[in-house]
Amino acid sequence: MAFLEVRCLTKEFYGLRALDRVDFSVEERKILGIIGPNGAGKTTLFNIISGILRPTAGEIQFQGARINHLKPHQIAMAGIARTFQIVRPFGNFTVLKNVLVGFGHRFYPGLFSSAYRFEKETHLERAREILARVGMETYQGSIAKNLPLGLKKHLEIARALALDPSLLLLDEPMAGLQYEEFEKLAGLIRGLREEGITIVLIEHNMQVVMDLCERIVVLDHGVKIAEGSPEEVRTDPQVIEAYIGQEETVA
Amino acid sequence: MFGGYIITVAVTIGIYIILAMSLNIITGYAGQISLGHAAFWGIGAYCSALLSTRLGLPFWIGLPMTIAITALTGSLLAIPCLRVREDFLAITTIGINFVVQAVFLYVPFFGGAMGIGGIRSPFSTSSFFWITLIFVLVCIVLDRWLVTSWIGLALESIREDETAAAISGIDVVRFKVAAFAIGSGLTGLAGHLYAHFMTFISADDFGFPQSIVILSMIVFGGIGTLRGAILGAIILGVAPEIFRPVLDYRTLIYGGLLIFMMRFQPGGILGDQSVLPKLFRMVRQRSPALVRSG
Amino acid sequence: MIWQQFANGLAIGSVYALIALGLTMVYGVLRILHIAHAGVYALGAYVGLLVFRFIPNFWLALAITMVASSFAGIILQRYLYAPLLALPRIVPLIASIGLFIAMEEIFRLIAGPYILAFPADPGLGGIEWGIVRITNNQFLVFLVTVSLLATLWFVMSKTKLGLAMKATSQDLEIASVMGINTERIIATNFLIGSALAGAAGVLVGVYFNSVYPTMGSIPAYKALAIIVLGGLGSIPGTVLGGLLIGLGETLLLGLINIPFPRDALAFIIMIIILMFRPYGLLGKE
Amino acid sequence: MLSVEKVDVFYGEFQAVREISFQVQGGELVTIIGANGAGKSTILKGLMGLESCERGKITFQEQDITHMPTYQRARLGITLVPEGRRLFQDFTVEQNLVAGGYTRTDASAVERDLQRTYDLFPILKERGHQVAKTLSGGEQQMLAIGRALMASPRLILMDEISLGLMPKYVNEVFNTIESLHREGVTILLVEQNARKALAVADRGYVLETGRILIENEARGLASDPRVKKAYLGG
Repeated sequence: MAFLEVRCLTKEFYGLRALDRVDFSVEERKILGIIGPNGAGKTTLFNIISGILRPTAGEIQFQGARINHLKPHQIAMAGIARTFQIVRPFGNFTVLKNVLVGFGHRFYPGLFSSAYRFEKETHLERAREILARVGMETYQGSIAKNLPLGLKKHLEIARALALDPSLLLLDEPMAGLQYEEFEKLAGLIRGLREEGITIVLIEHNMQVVMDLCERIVVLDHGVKIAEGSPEEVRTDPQVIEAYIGQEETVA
Repeated sequence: MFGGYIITVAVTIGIYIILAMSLNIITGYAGQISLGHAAFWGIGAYCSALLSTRLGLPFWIGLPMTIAITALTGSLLAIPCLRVREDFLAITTIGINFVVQAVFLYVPFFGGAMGIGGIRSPFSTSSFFWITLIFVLVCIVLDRWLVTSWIGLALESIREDETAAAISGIDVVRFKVAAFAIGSGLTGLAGHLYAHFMTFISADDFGFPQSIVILSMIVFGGIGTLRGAILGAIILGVAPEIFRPVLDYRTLIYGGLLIFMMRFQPGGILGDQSVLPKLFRMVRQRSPALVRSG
Repeated sequence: MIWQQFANGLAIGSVYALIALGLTMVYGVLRILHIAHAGVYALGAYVGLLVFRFIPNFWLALAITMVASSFAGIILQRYLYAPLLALPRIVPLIASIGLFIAMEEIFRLIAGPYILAFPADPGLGGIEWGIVRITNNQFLVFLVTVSLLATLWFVMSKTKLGLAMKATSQDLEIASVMGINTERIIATNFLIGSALAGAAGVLVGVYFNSVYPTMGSIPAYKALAIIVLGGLGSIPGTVLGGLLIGLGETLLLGLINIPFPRDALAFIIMIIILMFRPYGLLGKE
Repeated sequence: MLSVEKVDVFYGEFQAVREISFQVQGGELVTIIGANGAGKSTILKGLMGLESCERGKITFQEQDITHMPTYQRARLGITLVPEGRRLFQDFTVEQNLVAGGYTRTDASAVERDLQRTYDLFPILKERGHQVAKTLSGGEQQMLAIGRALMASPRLILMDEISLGLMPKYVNEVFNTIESLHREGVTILLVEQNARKALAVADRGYVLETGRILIENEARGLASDPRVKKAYLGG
């Protein structure tokens, strides 16, 4: 049984198919890359897995249970965390408070536990640990909206990690970062996998995808056009066409 | 101890503080703009008045019942508000205000245009002042508890970004309803105090202009902060009394004040970005240095 | 009887539409709830009455009022709203409410709290048509609103200015890429909307033969219900919403005689419709 | 015709482009290629005045336009085919095209260009009275290009026009670009689809995280191993 299994997933907007019968699965403790040109439906796929959008048809199974009818917060509780392509931290919160929001998932559902103080030292301690994990322990008092883009992206990962996820969906974590930051973030992602978190990664930077992922799924116009190891995908003529256009036109 | 006039003003301001705090929970913390807050206040007051005059319930028994009923009605009225966002929400809440007021005015059960009179208060005017003061303090404690609890964190996350809050495990619908329930529960308290202090209420007391007054208080003081809600309620509560000598220009000054504030100090006088808190922070940062050098 | 109520409802509804149109136009380009619009409406009634007292000619009063109120609208846009656009939306909203309160007070202080008569007779005469009698004043309201709405329709759908206005409300940035001076278009929106509100003020003043400081209060909020009903920013939706509310109020109260205040009905209709269409009748997500 | 000297453009609070310099000569088809997030769209927005240039200088036909408002740039003859098309969704196809020719006063020339656009994209004529949002992705893209052409521009800025298009539409759109180029229209093309862009362009710039990495003739870039590496990591 695969850890996450997506079957025949279809999403239509106003009659247009953003996703067309997409199938794939992820094994536990693996990193799956999802690539494809703009408009291929990658972010839509994440929005469906995380419950923000409802699929038109198809099914998603997570650890053997069907999750495609759940609300976003229920999916988050089930252990699926995500980041956004266009970062959306809680702008007026401090960095530490952003992480605490994610950490609160174990207290929100209970009528009494949700009335407890969130600024307990044990909670703060755990939040600081998570910040240290993404290398942001010195920024805990900064207001999130004032951070540079690179740190906002790290902060989103920290907030996601506070959910104690077993599956992490990263939507273009490298976009907008400087080259120097790529290696650091790639190291972090590898480390998370070592700790037992399964990762699905949307990324445009090919170098990063090829280095990090065991398997890659290629989407184009909502259709899965290829799946395989980085080497297989890189030499796939359909992928080359979808990505940089037909070879022969350059003649 | 004080003159009757002063006490009346003080009790009114105390009730306004509770109202401003309750709206601050819905609009300031949870980010759900409500332009119909007076409706919830009215529900509290009418509920309290009916319990007192029809069932003859004493003050302290009517109080918890009023709070509970108002909180329940508030969360029911929040249901149409969950379907709509931003400006649609703002106007829907105006609509709720007009409809609720119309019900009070036209349904004979609520006394119609005559309102409800003869609500008996067990307290003298001056002890009412102390009771109001105690309730204000209790509300302040409650508010402090709320913002430091997981509920408060969830509400503020929803204000910042609903989607991001949802993927962080927050049940947005439940917490929005909770904000309306807590907020209108407090207006229930304010309504109970008001009904028993005035001993007579009518639908005119809870119209849309009152909602604007309450909203102006929290915007004036600095939306989303407790100190702003309190100070806004005090200033805008005292203002009409101060301007009493220029009675004719009172409302004009009030309107002008709102324009002036929004134009030049849109964060409110105690909002984080405004002059006074900045000055305060500056002084606090400098003063140790001054002490040392002196 | 029902046709008589129908005529009354249409007259009221078309005035509602006229007031709400300016509101929807402003919302369309700036996404601001311009409550003080109803202040411009009341201002129109007073200006019209003032002009009428000097020169008792209805049409001249109407024309001068429209010029004066459009002027007022542009001043509001330039000096009140323009500096507030980048701030949270509650800020221009409260400023607008503050301005509306202040305007009502100014009217009261200058003209007194009394109801002033506006006995203009445009010399049109009434019409009797079977059992339906359209009064002199109703006929006036129909004539003026229909011609104003027709003019607006012509400007919006047949002229380059209308094209630019619609383009600006759909995508301000891209409109400027097309060479449209979007700042001027925003000002034009205020100009037209305020002129319509001023005209509505004169019409209502004459229709009920009364002008008073708080005459804008009810229209201010009812117009909000109407534009939400129509789908915030949609011009045809607003006309539809105005007529629907005007007719709905008159028919429900006149025929069924439900024990409910006229002014809350608009909001009940609005809330019920919003439950099924959260973006209004002709609104878009 | 267009000269950009050491320009910095910010996108919100984030500096998307720094100290960027390049030129476009009259009649040229120049492309800027680079991965997502490299700052390509921001450059075009800066040229059009939709994002402000903090430093540097932009000249168009010997005129300094660095701080000119967008609509005045449009009146000088610059136009943009924006990313994501951004049609006036509630307008019909024809209204969109007419809006494109907003600044022009010569009605007969506008009518002529309308016919020319319809000749170029016959499908648009067929759909003339259909509302823009009901068009397919490819048709919308053609309409966006047509709308820009209606301004009879001296310089067209094209932003990611193959984005989200079916491959057959991609070919059609690029054929259109080539024929416009042959007619002498000056074009600055920003594209992720590097091969396609280089196949039609005269010259190209490769952008990487806000800086220009390489400048060369398009043919030279197409065979440059560094370009391939920047894209496919190999």
